[in-house]
Amino acid sequence: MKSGFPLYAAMIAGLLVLATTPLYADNYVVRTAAIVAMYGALATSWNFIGGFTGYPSFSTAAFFGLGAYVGAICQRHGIPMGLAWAIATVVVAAFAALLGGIILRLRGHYFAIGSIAVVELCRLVVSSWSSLTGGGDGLNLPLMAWPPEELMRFFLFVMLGILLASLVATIIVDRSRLGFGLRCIHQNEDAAAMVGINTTAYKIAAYTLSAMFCATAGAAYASWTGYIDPTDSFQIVMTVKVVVMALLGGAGTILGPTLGAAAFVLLEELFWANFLDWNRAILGVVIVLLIFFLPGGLLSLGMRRLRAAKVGGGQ
Amino acid sequence: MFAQGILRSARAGLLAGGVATGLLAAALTSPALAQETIKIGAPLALTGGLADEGHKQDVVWKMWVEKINAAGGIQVGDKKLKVELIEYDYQSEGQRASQLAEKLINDDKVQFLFSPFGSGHTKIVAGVGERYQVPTIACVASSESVYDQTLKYLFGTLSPNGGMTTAMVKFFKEKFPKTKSIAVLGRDDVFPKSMAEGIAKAAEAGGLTIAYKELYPVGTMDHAAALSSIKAAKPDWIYITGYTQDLILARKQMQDLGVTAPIVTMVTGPSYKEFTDGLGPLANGISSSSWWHHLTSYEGQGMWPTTAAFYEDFKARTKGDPDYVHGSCAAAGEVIVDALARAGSLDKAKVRDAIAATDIQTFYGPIKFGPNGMNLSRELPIIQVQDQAIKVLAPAAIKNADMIAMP
Amino acid sequence: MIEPILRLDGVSKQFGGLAALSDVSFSLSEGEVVGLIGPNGAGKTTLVNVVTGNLRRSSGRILFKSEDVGLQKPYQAARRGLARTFQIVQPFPAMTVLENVTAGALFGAGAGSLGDARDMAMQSLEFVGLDGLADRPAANLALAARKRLELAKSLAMNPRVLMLDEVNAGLNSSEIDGALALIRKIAERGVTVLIIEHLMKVVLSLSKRLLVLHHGQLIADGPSAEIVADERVIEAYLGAKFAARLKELNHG
Amino acid sequence: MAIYLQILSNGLMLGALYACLAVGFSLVWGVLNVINMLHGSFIILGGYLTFFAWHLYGIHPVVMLPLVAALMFALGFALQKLVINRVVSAPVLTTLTLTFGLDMILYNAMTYWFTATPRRITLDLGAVHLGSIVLPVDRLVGTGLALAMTLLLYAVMRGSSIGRAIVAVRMDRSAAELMGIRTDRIYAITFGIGALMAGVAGVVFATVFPITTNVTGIWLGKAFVVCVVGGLGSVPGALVGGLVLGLVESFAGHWFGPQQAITAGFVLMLVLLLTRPTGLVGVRGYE
Repeated sequence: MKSGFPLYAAMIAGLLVLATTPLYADNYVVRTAAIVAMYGALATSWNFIGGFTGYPSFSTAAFFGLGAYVGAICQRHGIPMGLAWAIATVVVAAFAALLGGIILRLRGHYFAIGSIAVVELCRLVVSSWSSLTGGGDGLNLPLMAWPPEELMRFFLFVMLGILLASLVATIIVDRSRLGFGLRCIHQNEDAAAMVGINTTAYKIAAYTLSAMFCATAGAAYASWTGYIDPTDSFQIVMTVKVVVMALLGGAGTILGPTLGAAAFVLLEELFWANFLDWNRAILGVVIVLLIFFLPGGLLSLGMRRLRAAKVGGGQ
Repeated sequence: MFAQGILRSARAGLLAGGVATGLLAAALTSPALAQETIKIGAPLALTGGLADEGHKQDVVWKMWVEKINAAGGIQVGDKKLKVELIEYDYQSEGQRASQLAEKLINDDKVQFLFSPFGSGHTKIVAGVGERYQVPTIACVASSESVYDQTLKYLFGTLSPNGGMTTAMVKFFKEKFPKTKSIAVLGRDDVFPKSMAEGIAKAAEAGGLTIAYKELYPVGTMDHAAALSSIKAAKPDWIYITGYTQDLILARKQMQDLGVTAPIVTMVTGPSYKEFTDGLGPLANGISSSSWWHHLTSYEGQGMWPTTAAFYEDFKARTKGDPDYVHGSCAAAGEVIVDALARAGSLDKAKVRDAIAATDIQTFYGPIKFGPNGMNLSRELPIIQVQDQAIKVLAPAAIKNADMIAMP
Repeated sequence: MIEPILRLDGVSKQFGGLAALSDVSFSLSEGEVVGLIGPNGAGKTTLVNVVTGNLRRSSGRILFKSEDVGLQKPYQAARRGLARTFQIVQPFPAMTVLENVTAGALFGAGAGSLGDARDMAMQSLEFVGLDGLADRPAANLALAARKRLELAKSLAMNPRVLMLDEVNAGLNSSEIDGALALIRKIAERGVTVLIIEHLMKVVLSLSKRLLVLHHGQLIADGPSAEIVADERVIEAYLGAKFAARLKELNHG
Repeated sequence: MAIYLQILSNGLMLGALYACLAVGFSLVWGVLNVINMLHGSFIILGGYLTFFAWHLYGIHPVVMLPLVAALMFALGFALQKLVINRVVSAPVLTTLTLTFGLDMILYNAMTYWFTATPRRITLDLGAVHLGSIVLPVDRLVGTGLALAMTLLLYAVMRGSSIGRAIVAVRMDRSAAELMGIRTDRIYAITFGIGALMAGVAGVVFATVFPITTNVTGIWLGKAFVVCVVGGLGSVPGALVGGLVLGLVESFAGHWFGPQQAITAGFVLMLVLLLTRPTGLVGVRGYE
């Protein structure tokens, strides 16, 4: 594909900027880079269902939180960290596939509401299932007794790894039958079925993909902070934030969500540090301005839709 | 094409520039200058669910910092150093709290952390402090589960809340010998839950029967069902835990539904002025326990020689009465002053050891940390609202009223 | 006798208490071009929907190459080679014409790769004469071109049976002539075509056999000439007005 | 038995309040096709206005009702006209995100000005005893007001020309335009009415619940559930949805403990979403 080179170049450059932060910056910057990578992975995941398929999903926080809990519970039962993350990923992916089979029958506003309700239900269930989850007390994870720089670097690379995996998955999906089918569903679901797309299976695949990396990120995040509780793990705010990031960068594009996540996290840092009392309002203003003046996202400004590269080849 | 496109667009260019500058700026801020001040970092919940509590911490810390700087600062070795308090709003989100703790340590180079309100977020911030060996003082975390993680750099000024339950059961049984059963309704959240479980355990040990015991989830806006069940169980003592908004609602609904008992306890309810303000006459008769009360008359070292002196200062500044959050937060500052004086330097390990060896008397009462870093148990005040004012029932030394039954 | 490619056996469809189709039976042989006529609300579109799985039949059997496909989903129908067009065209609006047709080739015909699918799509576009507009967004096409796009998309699916639901509605007469020529070309490729139409002229010029639906019932099935002459059909379905016009046509 | 009657009446009173809080949200969703994330903050804003009028100037909440209603209508009308209308026909992702952003601003402003301290109007009017059932007077009055306002809205929707125009736009926007209805104006009026009803709910709530910005999200969540349960866009739908939710929460709280009360509401909502997306009294074809 002709667009391949600049895409990969931009992607690798971006990842390198994040990956090299330990060389020239302090731990806070490294942490910010890791958070950018984490949210990048979340937004890129959301892109499968929200960007490609056009289903307004707000269940990101449910997958993130469940991933955190499954990972934490595994680790508390003596399962090594890496394996715990893998288990969290698989379990949550399976959960998403089952859930998707149910709620993907809804469309539009109803799907949006249903997917938000999933976050709240997960919180309530986790909170009342105290024997397994500790309920409102939350769960402690084994604190990793590494020097802070090393720990930070480790989790930076973990988050970058998850981001990279989600990006690679995006590129593969984008150029495959699946991605093409998802875009068809986005445009016209009935017509998609009539040309032979198994829309149910495709939507479930997209929903599952959108859950997988969130779960890994959630499990890794739990190991990183060492403590999780239901209110912090299942936040509606987080769910909406991830969607805003993807929109900010450009939903349905490959790098847009990551770019949006980076821009959003950095803006947040800026506001938090400088506007103690009004940071939330300023972020609100940013969202409003984004909707009005940048409806296609940052990438729509300079980059042609990668979509065009897919089938048409050239223009 | 990607790169060209970005460059071609002025707006995108601006943003990309902004992103780069942001990273650079962040990277370049390296205040490696000579240490002129003592920096204390405080991630605070100024918005979100814990905003009220966050603002309390904010008020009292600012008051303390101004006072100590007016007095020339903190004595460290042969120098007097001014104190700089750096606060960020973590929006009551745990993830932001750890992010900001990280920022405070790395970016702002703070030497101490004040942890935010609540046991859950204290755990998160203390975890960060521990990694960097930055002493963290928790002023509003009393669940012992926070301190059992072998965190060497975490110290808490509140006493274990276990002390609040056994003493209370004993005291109430003494005052109301007919008390046979208790109904417990607790919020499913770290501190309120541990208090609910704690009182149930203490009550059972004290020979009471548990007539009802349930937790309600965060976000509950109707207690009618639980209260109707409690009413049917006819307990002698109703014990409800939660945040102020939960307790106001629960009390109001108790009144609405005619649910009452000779003893009604709400934790931490009456410890906060907002509770009595919000309830008005309905607050009368409600008992509670607290870690500190401004009627106590402790004396000691620090900015405020007596409890009364602290009370005067606080009243002059805010026109209101301080509660235990204010007291405990100000005491946290005193811990640092004392430890620095003894350590004589800013060396992390020395300062940490000095804090661990703290044994002082202050307006807030004695502060001496146990092996887990928590202030040692002491007799905690049992309070009750009478005529819409807080009265202290126990301990005997500071008692200013006798216990009454619920009106 | 050769095995029919599509056979309906006592198919009914109820909506609540309303029977949209009752006990419809007929079969189509490979390569046949058949017209399906009937007044508005006769159940023509419902019939197509039931065959392609958009609606589930209430009773009866639908056999495609002797296989009972009564429970199939629309995408399964498409993959089997049961393609259809809609009365109201259903493109993927933000995609190019070529991409639209590629979707048909990729998913309906099961092309091995995107590249293959694109080649097949290009052939389809050439076949319907839209190759010049391949890179246009589908949303920008005029109605006649959009109808052709639907045809191209269906053709790219490599169908065995093609059901054309009012493919000429809204077109002017020269556009209709073009479309007819195209349908003939499709039929020449051996695709079985079921044309659902309002316009008698169109149906008669294409198909030698007619099915007549009336109130959900198949009231006639036979050679066009016979059906047209069938008094029962003329009176029950066509009415006096059309009967007169038909006579003209027969004499002309 | 007595306890069931008590729980039934608790549930019905709670349900009427839920209906009142959700009816405006439902109308906006049904007519504008916008999920208004501001709704919870609108309710709390109405509550604050009532509280401060009472607290600072001793104005009785009943007096504040028309005042708050008028103010909130003006706010809603202006907000729709100036801001939301620009994206009103955009997909749900856009409108939801926009109103979420606006909510962040309003929420922050309220927390800044009023602090998060829970406030309450301490009228405390006592209770009525009906046999063994206790009916708190202020909740009863609140229920009455909530029902009255909801029915008034119903009458307006059915009886006035504006109401009929709103219904027409909800049924078929383009047909309504052909009939000469200015949809932009109807949208602004509808959004204004949505805010107005949120304000009314706020006035009622200020005497019953603690008013604090901490609970905006909780009330918004209730509005979601009520809408889906009852069917959106209609006054009877909100009424049925509210009552059903109130009853379900009350009985679930009694039978399964308070931990399961809210969960039961959400489960009911998900089940209805999947089995009957038009809600209990909804009409097919509007989804």
